[in-house]
Amino acid sequence: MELVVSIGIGVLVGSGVWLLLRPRTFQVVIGLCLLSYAVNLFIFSTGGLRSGAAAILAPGEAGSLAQYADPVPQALVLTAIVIGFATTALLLVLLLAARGLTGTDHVDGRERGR
Amino acid sequence: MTGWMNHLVMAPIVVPMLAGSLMILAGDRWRGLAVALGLVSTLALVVLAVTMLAVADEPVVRIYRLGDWPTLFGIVLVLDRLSALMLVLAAVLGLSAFVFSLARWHRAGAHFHPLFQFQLMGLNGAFLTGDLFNLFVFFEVMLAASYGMALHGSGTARVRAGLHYIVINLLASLLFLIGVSAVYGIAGTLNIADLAMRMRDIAAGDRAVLEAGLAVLGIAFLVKAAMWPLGFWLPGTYSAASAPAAAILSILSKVGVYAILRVWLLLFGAEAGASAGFGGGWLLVGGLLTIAFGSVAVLATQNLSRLAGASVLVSSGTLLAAIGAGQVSVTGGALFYLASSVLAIGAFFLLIELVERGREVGADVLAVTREAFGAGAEEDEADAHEEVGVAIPGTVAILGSAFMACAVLLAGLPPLSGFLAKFAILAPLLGHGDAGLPAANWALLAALVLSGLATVIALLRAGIEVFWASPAAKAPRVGLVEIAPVGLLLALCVALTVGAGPVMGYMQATAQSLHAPQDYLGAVTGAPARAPRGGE
Amino acid sequence: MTHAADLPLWAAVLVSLLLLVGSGLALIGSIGLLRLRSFYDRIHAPTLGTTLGIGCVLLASMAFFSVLQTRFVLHEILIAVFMVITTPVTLMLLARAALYRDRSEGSTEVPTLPVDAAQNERPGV
Amino acid sequence: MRRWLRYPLLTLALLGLWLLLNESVSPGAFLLGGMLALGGAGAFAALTPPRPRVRRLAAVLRLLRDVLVEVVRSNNAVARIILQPGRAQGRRSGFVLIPLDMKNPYGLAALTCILTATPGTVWVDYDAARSTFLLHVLDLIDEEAWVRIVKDKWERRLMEIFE
Amino acid sequence: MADATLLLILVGLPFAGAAVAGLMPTGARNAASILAGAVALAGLGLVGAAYPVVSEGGVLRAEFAWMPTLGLNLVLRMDGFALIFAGMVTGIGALVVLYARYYMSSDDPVPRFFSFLLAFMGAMTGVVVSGNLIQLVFFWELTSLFSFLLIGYWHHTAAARDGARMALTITGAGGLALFAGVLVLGHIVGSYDLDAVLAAGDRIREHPLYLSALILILLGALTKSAQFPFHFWLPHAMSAPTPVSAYLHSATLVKAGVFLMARLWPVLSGTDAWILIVGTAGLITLVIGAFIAIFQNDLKGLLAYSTISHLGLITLLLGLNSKLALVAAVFHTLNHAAFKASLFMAAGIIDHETGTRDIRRLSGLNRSMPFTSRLALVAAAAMAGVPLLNGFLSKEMFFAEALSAEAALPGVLNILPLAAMLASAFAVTYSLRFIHGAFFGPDPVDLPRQPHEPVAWMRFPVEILVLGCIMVGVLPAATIGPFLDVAVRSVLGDDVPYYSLAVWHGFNRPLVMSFVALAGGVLLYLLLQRRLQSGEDGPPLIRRIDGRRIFERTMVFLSWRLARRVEGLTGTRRLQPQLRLIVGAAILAAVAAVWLRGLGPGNLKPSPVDPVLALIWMVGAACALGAAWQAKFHRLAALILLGGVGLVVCITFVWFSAPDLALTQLTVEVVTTVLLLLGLRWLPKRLQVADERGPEVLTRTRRIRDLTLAVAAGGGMALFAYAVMTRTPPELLAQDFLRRAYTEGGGTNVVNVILVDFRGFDTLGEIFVVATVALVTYALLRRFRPAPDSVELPEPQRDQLEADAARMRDGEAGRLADWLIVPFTLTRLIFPVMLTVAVFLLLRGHDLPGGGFSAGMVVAIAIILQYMIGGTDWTERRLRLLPQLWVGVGLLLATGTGLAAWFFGRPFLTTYFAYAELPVIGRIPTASALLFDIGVFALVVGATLLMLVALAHQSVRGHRATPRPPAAPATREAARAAAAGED
Amino acid sequence: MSATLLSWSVLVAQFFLVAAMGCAVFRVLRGPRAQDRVLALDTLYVNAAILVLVFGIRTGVTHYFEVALLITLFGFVATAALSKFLMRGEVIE
Ligand code: NA
Ligand code: NA
Repeated sequence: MELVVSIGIGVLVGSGVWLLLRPRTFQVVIGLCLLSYAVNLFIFSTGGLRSGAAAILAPGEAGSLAQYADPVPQALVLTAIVIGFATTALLLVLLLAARGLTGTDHVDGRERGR
Repeated sequence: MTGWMNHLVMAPIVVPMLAGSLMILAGDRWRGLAVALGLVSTLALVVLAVTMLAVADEPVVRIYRLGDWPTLFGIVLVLDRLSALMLVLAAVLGLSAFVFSLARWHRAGAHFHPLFQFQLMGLNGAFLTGDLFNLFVFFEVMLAASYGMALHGSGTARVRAGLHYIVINLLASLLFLIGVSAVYGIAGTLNIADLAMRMRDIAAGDRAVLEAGLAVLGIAFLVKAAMWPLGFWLPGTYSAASAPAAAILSILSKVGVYAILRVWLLLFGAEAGASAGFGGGWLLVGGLLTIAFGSVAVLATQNLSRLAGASVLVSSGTLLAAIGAGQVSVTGGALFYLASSVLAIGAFFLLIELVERGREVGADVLAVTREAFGAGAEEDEADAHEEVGVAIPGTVAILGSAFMACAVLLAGLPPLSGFLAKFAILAPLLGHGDAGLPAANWALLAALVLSGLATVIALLRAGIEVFWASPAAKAPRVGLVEIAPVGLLLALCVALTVGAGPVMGYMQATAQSLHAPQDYLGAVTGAPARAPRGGE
Repeated sequence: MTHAADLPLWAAVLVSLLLLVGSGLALIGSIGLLRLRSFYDRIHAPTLGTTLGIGCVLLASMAFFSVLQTRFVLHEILIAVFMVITTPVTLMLLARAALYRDRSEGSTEVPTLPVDAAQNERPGV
Repeated sequence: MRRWLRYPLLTLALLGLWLLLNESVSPGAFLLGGMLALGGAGAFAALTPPRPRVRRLAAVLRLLRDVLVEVVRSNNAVARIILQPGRAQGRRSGFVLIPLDMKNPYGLAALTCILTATPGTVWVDYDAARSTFLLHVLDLIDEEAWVRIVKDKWERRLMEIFE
Repeated sequence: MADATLLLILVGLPFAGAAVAGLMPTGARNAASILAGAVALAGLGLVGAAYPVVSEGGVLRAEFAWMPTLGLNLVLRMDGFALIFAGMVTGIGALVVLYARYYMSSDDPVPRFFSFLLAFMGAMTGVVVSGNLIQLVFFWELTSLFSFLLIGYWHHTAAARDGARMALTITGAGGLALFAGVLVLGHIVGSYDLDAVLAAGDRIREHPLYLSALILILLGALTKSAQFPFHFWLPHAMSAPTPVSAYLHSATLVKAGVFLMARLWPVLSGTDAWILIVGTAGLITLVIGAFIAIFQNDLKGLLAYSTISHLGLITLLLGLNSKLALVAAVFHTLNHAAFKASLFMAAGIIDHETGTRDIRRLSGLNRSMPFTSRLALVAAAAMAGVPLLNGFLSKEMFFAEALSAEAALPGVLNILPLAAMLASAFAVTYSLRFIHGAFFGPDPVDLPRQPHEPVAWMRFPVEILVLGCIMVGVLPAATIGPFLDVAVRSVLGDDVPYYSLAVWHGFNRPLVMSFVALAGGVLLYLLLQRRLQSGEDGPPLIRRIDGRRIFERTMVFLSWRLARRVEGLTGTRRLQPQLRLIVGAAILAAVAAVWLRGLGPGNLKPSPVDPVLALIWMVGAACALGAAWQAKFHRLAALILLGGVGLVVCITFVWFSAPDLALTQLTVEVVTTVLLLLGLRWLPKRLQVADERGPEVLTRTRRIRDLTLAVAAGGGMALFAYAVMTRTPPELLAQDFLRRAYTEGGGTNVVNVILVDFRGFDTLGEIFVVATVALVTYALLRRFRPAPDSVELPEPQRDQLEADAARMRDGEAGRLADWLIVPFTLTRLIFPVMLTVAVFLLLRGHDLPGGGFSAGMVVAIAIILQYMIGGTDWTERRLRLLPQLWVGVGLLLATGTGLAAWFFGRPFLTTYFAYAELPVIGRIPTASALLFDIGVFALVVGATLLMLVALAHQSVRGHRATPRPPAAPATREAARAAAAGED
Repeated sequence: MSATLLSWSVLVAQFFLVAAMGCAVFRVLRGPRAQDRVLALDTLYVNAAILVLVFGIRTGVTHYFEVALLITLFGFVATAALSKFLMRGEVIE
């Protein structure tokens, strides 16, 4: 399973980096979204991949790693997702503002060579 | 440390937190309330920070266990000399920028006040936290607010630069996350001190992965610290920002430096086993290259704001190189330099706006957008153009003196602290000996001297252009609330110069505890466990 | 699937059947998405999945958990209800969007707008 | 309070939703669920919806049964069309413009749900001025037949319930 | 008076005076000059007070801690050498103040002038009494700074600005070199204390870094003293007011370099390097300066080059490696100060009275200003080395040294006596030119002003100085003798060689040389006179070598063109290269780290591949690659594919036991999609244009490079992720979290307990991030201005409006409400359902998947759905949302929950939980964490709405601004009315 | 026996559903028109919801139910927004 998820992360990072390096703002936004998915998965995976072991305890129980998946990376991912969402929103609005003020959707606010 | 004193460590985060939240409720409609709250908060932060500086200047490292959880389990705040120092700098800069903004900038866009408070909160949190992931969170708070600061007032230049700033920082944040989670995956902890304790015992096969993660983390820090070639975003962003925003932003790049100081010295100190000294050479070389590039950038511009931005690069490079040298006393000097350059650059950014106001380039300062919709101006823009301040007598002379002081500070010339700061780095670096000097020391010596020269040349050119060459420039209208913060910051530089001895003593003590962090590690990892509590 | 070991065989057969039918329908629907030639044909295909497809799987889930936990597990009904009230919104908007896009491009495949009689009588418009 | 009680059916449905979500029929769940349902109905009321009137619950149940049957039947039919391309050669799909007598929005909504839930038919457009709606049918044998099916099988019964 | 007090006052008083003068009103000419004069005289008095001790061989010394740990203390130290310099600084300072009082026009802001002058005086005094080399550098740079201000005093003229800038650039740069040199010296000696350094001569000269230190220090000294090749700044500094020239460029500033070389002479001299550098520089400067001086048409220019030459003479003496030469150097320093200051003042008087300084225009002033003429004559004679004047004596010593040094010197310097004689002859020539040109000959014609004698007080300083020249020249041993002795003794210690300050040493070779030089000089003047009177400015042969032009060109090239070029090459302002660098750096950093250690296998066995998940990820990969492929021209497709990726990620979270993540991911997914769609409305339609980009080859290269980077990043990250996943540390923090979650955190959903309790501080920070971003977004959108091509209604809407207009009668109900009836009805029904689900997720979060964040997102989605279907106006007429209130309340609730712990004496965010028994309902958990989570919930609702609604409002603004198609003016309004009228 | 039967049928069902997702993604990639892509995304959402339900049966854990619930209740908002965008050129008017 680790292999599948690693390759998945790799593909997301590759696509994300490719888009990140494109000149159009929208491409960059999509690229950052892909990268942020990849990073979220990566954070998530650092605790190990376990199926059917959601860290939801039976009431009154003191859990242990033998039964449950590592909850820490999950908590970290949640924070990362939220922050990623917020900043994506900001970037989007900013690129709209940039497009409005500069008249172009090039990341540099001017077409190349102009 | 009992009772209310106990919560002192937390206060620099809570105060702006509350103030900012209340300001949101007040909205832009009751701006007077927001101003009052802001004043109370920024003043309180200065008082708190100074108190904490006093408290921190002893071997005891104070920790604050959030949620009353044991230290290695929950998140801890740690107050040591370094964090206290950074708090003071942030608070002073915050107060200055805030007061400055009251003249007119705070009305140049929506929600300036809460954003400003959150900026301070993010900074303070980043300086206090002892947890790597929490550091990420506060970096984000700080960055999110800094986006607002950088974009405050809007306008083409800001938006264009802001876009770069945000994209680059988003990428850097992702790198940060990759690094932090790799640390958790390999070392199983997020507490920096705990991680430092575990560094020695990392299995040989895992060490490569951990170090790779930390290297990626380091890249994230270095992007914020604007090391060459990762910091090209900085001059553009800072120069496009409004004056108070740029002033407060100027400490942001130092947060990257702070993070490196804190994390790098803790994790890769002598205790780190096989990892000791990891990447130090890169810091040194990178720092030198940053100084070189910053100096070139200083020379290559005639725009004062951009020049100031380039000076930030120089100062970042100086700090990185000095830290990379890996000697206790050089680090002490670097800390002195840090304090001096933060104050100086802050003052300079504020000053630039006042200086340029007299030159009629201030016409586009507010960069108010044309209403394309034809729906008429938004209400907060109505008063944006009003003249601020009165032509106080001798304004030009005051501005000129302040400019001179800033120039002297940035170039590292006497008589102000900039000179002492460079000396404080170089003297221990060169040390005393019968043999020659290593090439790296020569390089740093040359870099500091030549960057000073570059700054002299550039500022001379700019200053003469602004103050001497313009035909009978009409005195800019400058409010007292605008010049006073500049004065405050410069006065602190004077204080640094006069009180260099005690200040340097503090810095050396800080450097010593950074390089031999037993107090820190002991306080964090050996703190008393949580008393039983809770329900049933 | 150790947790399913105590399931009575009849339940296992029932659940298996429902699962296969449900997912099979969903698959057929998606295949339809590929095979049908025009958009207006394709728009019908996924409905297999959104109706009986998901319905069967929901039944399977209800049966499975009810038997496994020896209590009535009914909350799957909610999904069915939600599917029924949300799908029309999407499909309507989508179909109408397609219709307008095709119309404005002058496609002959779609009916033109019925023009108001009164409007027609007025000359010069 | 009166505003909240204007939609008793919705309130009940929301209570049911709450109980199903919590999988509990404890008094606590009822109490909290009831309060939430009232609040939900209030929120609904804030959107100023037209007043729904549902009569003849028995008719509703019968209708539901017929819809279920129809769903299964048309699932089968459409699955065949997809899987047997040979048979589809003679198949013709197309639009049917259907005149409606029903005006009640809830009735219309229910009609849409039914038509959407039965594979092979999709509600495309509605013209309030002419009271017609446009239907797309996957297997269009006879336009008139479709008009009749919709009007007799569904519209009439929905009008009984909602108008 | 105690040493410390005396020295502190000596140094501090001028600065204090400067501050006071600086605060005086612009017109306070008298007050300022009285103050300045008083300060200078007081300084002179203090120097005099120190004399008794110093003359006995004593040293006044005071030390104040400054940065003691780094060996930098404020050490004030006055020995004989410092004393005569201090005396010169204050004494000539007092005379200059007096002179300036009458020289400066009342139109100038004179207090500022005196303020700078006093500050300079302080700095100069600081230099000479520094007992610590770093401190010396400190004052040294201050002299550069204040001289800059003084030179640029008349900054309305370009010459003053350029001169000032050049002076500061050169001397400032030299000062920085000196700083470096002193640091290296400190490395060698282990101390910056002057006494320690002076005691470590052998150690210094034998140290491998001696040469480095020497060169750096000499760079400082030679630039300051305007030695070749750094001499060119000095003539341009003549654009300063003449009192400044008299003070800085004869007596003080330029003497600082000489002072430093003499000060460090005992430890630095005596090596070949010293002789070569100092001697050569001095020799060349001596000759060239004198030669150029002859051809200056400006009186001050002539004096400036003469100063350069004399400084060269002194430098040469210092470079001769002989103690007697040092004595001569010190002696000549004093002499030169006296006659040069007086000459400058005389030149100033001429300028002041006639309005010009051009020797060619001046003539016969002897008649109109006889007194000044006599004074200048004497001073010039001293400068030319005429017997019975002070200049003669030191020149005589110089000749003697030149002769005796001859044999011991390296090759270049062997022409020394000849060069000395030549330079002396030149000196005679230019002195003659000065006097003869200005004072003799026919009456002047066409002068700007009618010349007459200046006021007596303006002449008084000149008189004093000239008197000094004569006194020393006639009675050297009685007048200057003791002082010179004290000075020399403090440099050389008890090892002072015998020297005689007699006027007559018999008929010897130096005397012959003097007379030859005098005769030669006169002859040369006679030969050149005609040429000079009409000639153009500047010397023959080397006129083309204009130091200033070279300097300016070099500066422009180095500090501007080259810098810009280098910045362009080593930096970028474009985003893509920056991102490339960051990604590349991250990859390199990680690869380097792994490379150094080597990577072994992990300690976890990878679990077997589940084919279903592998297939799901094939779908996910297809989506990701598709998105990368489509994002340029098919944005909507890319957005949809992004949704596909999100879904696959969500399923992966489900697969690996993270229901909370899946829920959150899903809601975020939806909101992001809506958000991006809202944004797409304002982006231009992007159509494929064939030649949009540059040449095909370039494009392909760029793409291949980016592709390589992308593949490297992807591959690297995959490997890295695999490496981390297959490793687990022996003790994981998680173990504790699982163990305590229920017993101490009071919740069974461990992830949620971590979020709201164990690591609640992260969450608190996170919601502040969200709030901040929402505020920023809002602020940015307040100023939003769409691109012109996006202002009007989107194309589909225009089409539909036209179509509707074409087929409808005017005023008939529009179509918007019609066709939306069904979705309208359904989405309104869904609204309370979604809210209920939100509450459900919120309340159960602590125990089961859910929580404040996903609940908040659900509410936001529910409201956005109403916006989508009902439109902005419709929705906002019905729902009063007040997103900012939600944000504020949310933040306060979360923060307040944290603060509440303070009232129980617990740290911030300490949670409390208990089970409460309630009638009917039974036992329910009450945890403060729930309150915190509600804060999160409120914040998320508010922030999300704030962003989305602010964005949506742009469309409303757009609609208001867009003129409708003329055929259907009322259609949309009617539609809205119809929609609203359904109530 | 029950376990074997169920595990096979769950496996087959999952394969069906992933294949269905594959078909949908193919349609997203292929287009040809935007409406096809949106329709395919809607299908993708539904298939994913079913997959999550089946996964619930596979693991015997009910925690994933809410995920499926949310997909059906909220996934449609995304596709509705996309459709609205197609139709009107803007999502919120
Ligand atoms: Na791991
Ligand atoms: Na249907």
